[in-house]
Amino acid sequence: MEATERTEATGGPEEIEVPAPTAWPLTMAFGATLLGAGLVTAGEVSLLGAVLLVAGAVGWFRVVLPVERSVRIPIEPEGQPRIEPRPPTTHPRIAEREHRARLPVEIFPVSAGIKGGIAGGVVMALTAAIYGVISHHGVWYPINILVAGFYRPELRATTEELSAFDGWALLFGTLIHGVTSLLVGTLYGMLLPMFSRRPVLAGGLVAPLAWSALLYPTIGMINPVLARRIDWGWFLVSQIGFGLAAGVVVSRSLRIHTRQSEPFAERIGLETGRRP
Amino acid sequence: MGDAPANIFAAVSAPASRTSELSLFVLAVTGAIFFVVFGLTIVAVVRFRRRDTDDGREPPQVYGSNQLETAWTVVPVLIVLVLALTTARVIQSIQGVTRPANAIDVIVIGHQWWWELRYPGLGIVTANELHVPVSDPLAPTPTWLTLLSADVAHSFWVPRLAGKTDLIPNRVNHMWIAPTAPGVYVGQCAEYCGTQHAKMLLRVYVHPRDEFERWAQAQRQGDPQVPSELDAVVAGRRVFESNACINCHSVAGTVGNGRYGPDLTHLMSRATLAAGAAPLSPETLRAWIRDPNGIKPGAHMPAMKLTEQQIDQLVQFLLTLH
Amino acid sequence: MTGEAAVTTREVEARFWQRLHEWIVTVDHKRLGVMYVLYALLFLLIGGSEALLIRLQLVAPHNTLLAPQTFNRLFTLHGTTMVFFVGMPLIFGFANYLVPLMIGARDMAFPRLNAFSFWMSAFAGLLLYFSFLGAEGLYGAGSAPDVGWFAYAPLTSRAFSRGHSTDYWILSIFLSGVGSIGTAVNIITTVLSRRCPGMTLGKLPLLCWFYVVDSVLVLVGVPPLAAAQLMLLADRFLGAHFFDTQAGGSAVLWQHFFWIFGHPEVYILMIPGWAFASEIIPVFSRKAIFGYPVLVGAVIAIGFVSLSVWAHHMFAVGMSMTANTFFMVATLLVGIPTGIKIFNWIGTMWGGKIRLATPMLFCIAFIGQFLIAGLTGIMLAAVPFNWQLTDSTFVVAHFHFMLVGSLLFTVFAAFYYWFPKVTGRMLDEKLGKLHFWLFLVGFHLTFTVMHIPGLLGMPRRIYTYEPGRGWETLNLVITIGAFFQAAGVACFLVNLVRSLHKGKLAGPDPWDAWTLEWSTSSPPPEYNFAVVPTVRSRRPLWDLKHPEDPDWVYE
Amino acid sequence: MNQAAVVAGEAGWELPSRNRVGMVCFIVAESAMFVIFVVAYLFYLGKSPYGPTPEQALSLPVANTICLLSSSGTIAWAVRALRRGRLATFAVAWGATAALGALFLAGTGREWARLVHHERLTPATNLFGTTYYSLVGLHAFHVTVGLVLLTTVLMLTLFGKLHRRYTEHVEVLALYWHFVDCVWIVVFSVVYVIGR
Repeated sequence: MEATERTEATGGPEEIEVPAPTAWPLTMAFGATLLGAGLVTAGEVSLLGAVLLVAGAVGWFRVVLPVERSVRIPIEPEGQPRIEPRPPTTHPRIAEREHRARLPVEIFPVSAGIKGGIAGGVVMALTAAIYGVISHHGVWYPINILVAGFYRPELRATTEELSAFDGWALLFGTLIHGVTSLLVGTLYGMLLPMFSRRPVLAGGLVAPLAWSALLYPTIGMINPVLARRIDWGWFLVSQIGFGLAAGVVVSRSLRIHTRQSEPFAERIGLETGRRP
Repeated sequence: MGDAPANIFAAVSAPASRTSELSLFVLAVTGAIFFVVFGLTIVAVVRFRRRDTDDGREPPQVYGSNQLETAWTVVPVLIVLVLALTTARVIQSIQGVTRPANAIDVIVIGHQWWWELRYPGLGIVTANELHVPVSDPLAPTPTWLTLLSADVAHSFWVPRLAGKTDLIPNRVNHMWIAPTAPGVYVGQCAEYCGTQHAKMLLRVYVHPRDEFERWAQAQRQGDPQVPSELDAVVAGRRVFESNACINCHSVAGTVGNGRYGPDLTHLMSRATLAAGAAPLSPETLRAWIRDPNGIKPGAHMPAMKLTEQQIDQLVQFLLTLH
Repeated sequence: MTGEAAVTTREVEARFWQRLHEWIVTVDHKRLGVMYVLYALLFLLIGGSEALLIRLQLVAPHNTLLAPQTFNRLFTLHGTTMVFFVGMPLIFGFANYLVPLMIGARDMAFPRLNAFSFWMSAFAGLLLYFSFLGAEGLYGAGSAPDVGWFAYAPLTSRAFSRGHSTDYWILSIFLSGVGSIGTAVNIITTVLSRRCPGMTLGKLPLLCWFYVVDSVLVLVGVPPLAAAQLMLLADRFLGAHFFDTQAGGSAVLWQHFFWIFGHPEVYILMIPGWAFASEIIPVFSRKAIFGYPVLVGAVIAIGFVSLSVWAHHMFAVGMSMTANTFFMVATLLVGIPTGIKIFNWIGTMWGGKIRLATPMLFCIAFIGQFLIAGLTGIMLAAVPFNWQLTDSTFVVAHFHFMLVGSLLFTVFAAFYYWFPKVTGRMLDEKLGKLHFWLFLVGFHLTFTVMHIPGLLGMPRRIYTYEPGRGWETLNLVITIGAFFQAAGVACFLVNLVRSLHKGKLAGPDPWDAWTLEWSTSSPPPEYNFAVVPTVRSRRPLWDLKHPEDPDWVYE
Repeated sequence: MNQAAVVAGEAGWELPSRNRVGMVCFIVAESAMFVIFVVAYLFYLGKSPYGPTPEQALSLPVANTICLLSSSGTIAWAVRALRRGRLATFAVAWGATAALGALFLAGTGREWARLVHHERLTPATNLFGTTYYSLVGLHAFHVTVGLVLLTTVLMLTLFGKLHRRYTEHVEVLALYWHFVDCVWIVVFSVVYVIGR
């Protein structure tokens, strides 16, 4: 079996030791079952079960100690089957040595996505704040209507209440906004390399338009308060703001070669060019 | 599915309609996921199936992709986030509602295998058929149910009015309904509770406000008029009072005040017998008294071994309990 | 088999008894594995017949084929049998057979404990069915349990369950639990301390990884059930009050204890299904598994999360809003690693050369059905939706998509895939494909359709239903589907028996696969490997087959 | 390719001992079971509709606790002695462990007798009785099993059948005994400290 397998010396060349068959575990299991079955039949059954259980335990003990009982099995004359080489692997076009790749080979660093998410999130928050000011509802209005749908006391809130500062709403809203921005940013960092021809167009325009279109019919269910008060024009502007900011930040980061298809020794710089 | 009287999507009550809106939303989201992922599976199988012209060489071995793995982790996380927020909101809008002052209170007590219904504010005791007023969305008069159990766990489920809530011994549960359209809505026990779990049916009559008042008035009346001039009825009442019937059943104005079985004071105001096991009529009453197990095998009411004449008299008496 | 004519019947008989004795006293992991699987198949037939009877009773409203008590016994036994005496022995049988072979070991770590565990499960199953003979004998169905497979308190108390029917249920499940724990200990120990040289944890075949996670879940999931059974036993025999609502006990506590076991149990049954898929899909797509470390991480994550979602079976018991929200979120989180797994299987197929042999067909159907099961799981996690769906036939359809559509499909795939290794002969492909299509059609007629009556208000576990609720046609279709499935299983059994003697000879490696079990002869000798292998990658046989392009250079 | 192939041979290939891994797994399973009984005890604390209550019935089993906890020390001492091949020391320390375990059981028996006869507390009395006897009883059952095993080993030692090469078996047994001790610490804090 070639070099990847080696002989082991247990049991000599012609015979191999395997554990000896024994009925004691069976006896013990049967005893345990009878012990229980006695509860639904008759006490004597339990008694018999207990006797078998103890007998099984003692018998088992004596099989294992002082030395595990085993039997020697002769090795079958045919031995182990040989494994023949097969036709070689098809190599893809990417590169001769990338046929074991984790794809894609080039990625943006993970930090790019996170930075993009932060940038997008900030731009979006600013756009929303500007909208709040322009619509005369105040800077807190957008974040208040964002979270209003998610907790009950706010469900019937008036415009005045929704324009006032609310610490909990700010905290909760920032959390939702932050988490979502970071997640979408990460997604940008991961997926934009695959649309590498026009990352800013894809991330800045196409993606925000797509998710806005998804949100348009569903927002009434997800967040009825927001749905009632939303200004779709401004909403779109803020989403595209997010997309552009995140897209630009991500695509400005340098792409790094993952080197993951190379042997470990090469990746850590120990050796170069050792190929099978 | 227009002919399905217990369709959860044909909601006519606030909790059920909020639920069905959420359900449709979740269905839409999961449906979209299904088409995308299943579509990908089909594309993979069709596009990458082995052709007859295959050269027998192994395809390129790709180990994975951190980008894809991250992407298909992040997208589900976002979906979960949306679903969680939406669902939490709907949970609040159903479970977080405080009882308005003008709500009707009903205590529902589950028994093997029938429903005891008590209206503490109105002094009404009935069984298996719940009567409630319609609730105008602008001025809601919801019905507040307190759910108890006398024996094992049951579950109160009238799909068009609300989702189910269990009735569990040694525990007090609450739920509410606010039906917006008059009618009869069917449901049944939804938690396995023993032999006759299947025939523990439930009907809810939703009345316009004034009709409900009339019904409540009729149920509230003290003793039923027992027309004593009819010999058969008098005899039937004697059969009722001198047999074990009174150990389990109550009829106001008689010595019967048992609570193990349904209250029979206004028996004839109900449409069904034995928690919906049969329609209520003189014939079914007779058959039921003669052999309850013939109609509902396993029912706890024993056959009282009455003579045919006694059964006739008893039925005559019961028929007067309007 | 020449010269048979000369052998007298007595000699044949003697040889039969000798072989029987060999099998009974064996401690060989392969024989125990086969015994586990045969025993599970026997109970699959029993549990399946029960299901057919249940479906026949529900074929039309007000049907009187079965008495209500009989119906209740049948669904209790169907559930109990399928979970404890089909599901568990099946997954343990495959583990027993495959894990030592895949890690290059000569046996399990504790061969005698292995035998003990098997016999515990076997006797426990017999005890459960012995209940049919108790009390009123066979035709009154004896004192077979009738409390449902999750046996909610206080229906199980002495007051509501007289006689010994519930005791049979308690005892048999407790005993089988002892066996399960023994096997779980054995699997973990085998993987940790019996690996062949070079097989680090990062090179472990995925199946072994999945089984380790599975066994850990058994270790933390099954003992709570055993504890709850002991409590119930104390209630019934010693007059204790654990679940006695009259003495201040809580019926809900039983539900918590049961589902603390019951939910991980779903994953305990399902993880081996994923394990089979993760071994079979790569071989039939001719590609390495996509994202090995991610798959391992996902299954560990599911293991963890599965321990904190039990109360999603209890949304209707009136928990607080906080508890409902917590368990809703925890349950939705399961969807994330589950999605990752499905994507990884698709990723494995993508760019491969997919051979559509029977094992792969079952795996592809599994992906679709598992996806649906997961998505209906999401619906059930949305608490208000759950208030409508729980305890309806929708839930029944949902978990049958998991246990039949996902687990049983992968188990069939595993049968077709590993049968040649176990017997040395291939299963017949034509019959296999017939089996697949019959079963697929039957499965969808039954369980896809079964979602709908649930949406139309049909509760589960009712022995009959009212006409005019819009459930009649649907139930008729569901019952017809059940018989398609039965026909599929019949094909399968015929295939098993026929191929055992007449199947094409398989040779050691009929699928051109990559894990160690294919490096020894079929069936493997008692010692598994004449030479204990040394491995350097996750696909040791790939390395041997492709010396110009081995895996270990890249891993 | 082949000099590269021979890197990791059996020489550097060490795997964890099966006995120890097996025992750890077993202990995990046992813990899961105890957790349920502990949860039941805590859940029903103060929920009995009638007495006797833990405050009325229970007193701190100080002597018992000292016995069991010190037995963990003696068993560790015994294992160390065996590892060094000092069989006589081993026999003494092992015997002491078994004796302490037996003392603990006797103490529990006395307490139960007092509870049954003087406090009229049985598993059927109330929720406290139910949960108390089941939790303490489950632990006592484990002590009993441990004691049987300890006695077996003690007998083997006295008959001269014990050898240094069984150190690992003895160690694994000691692991079980330590586990039983740890469970007692939990049971003690739950039943006698928090519960009173």
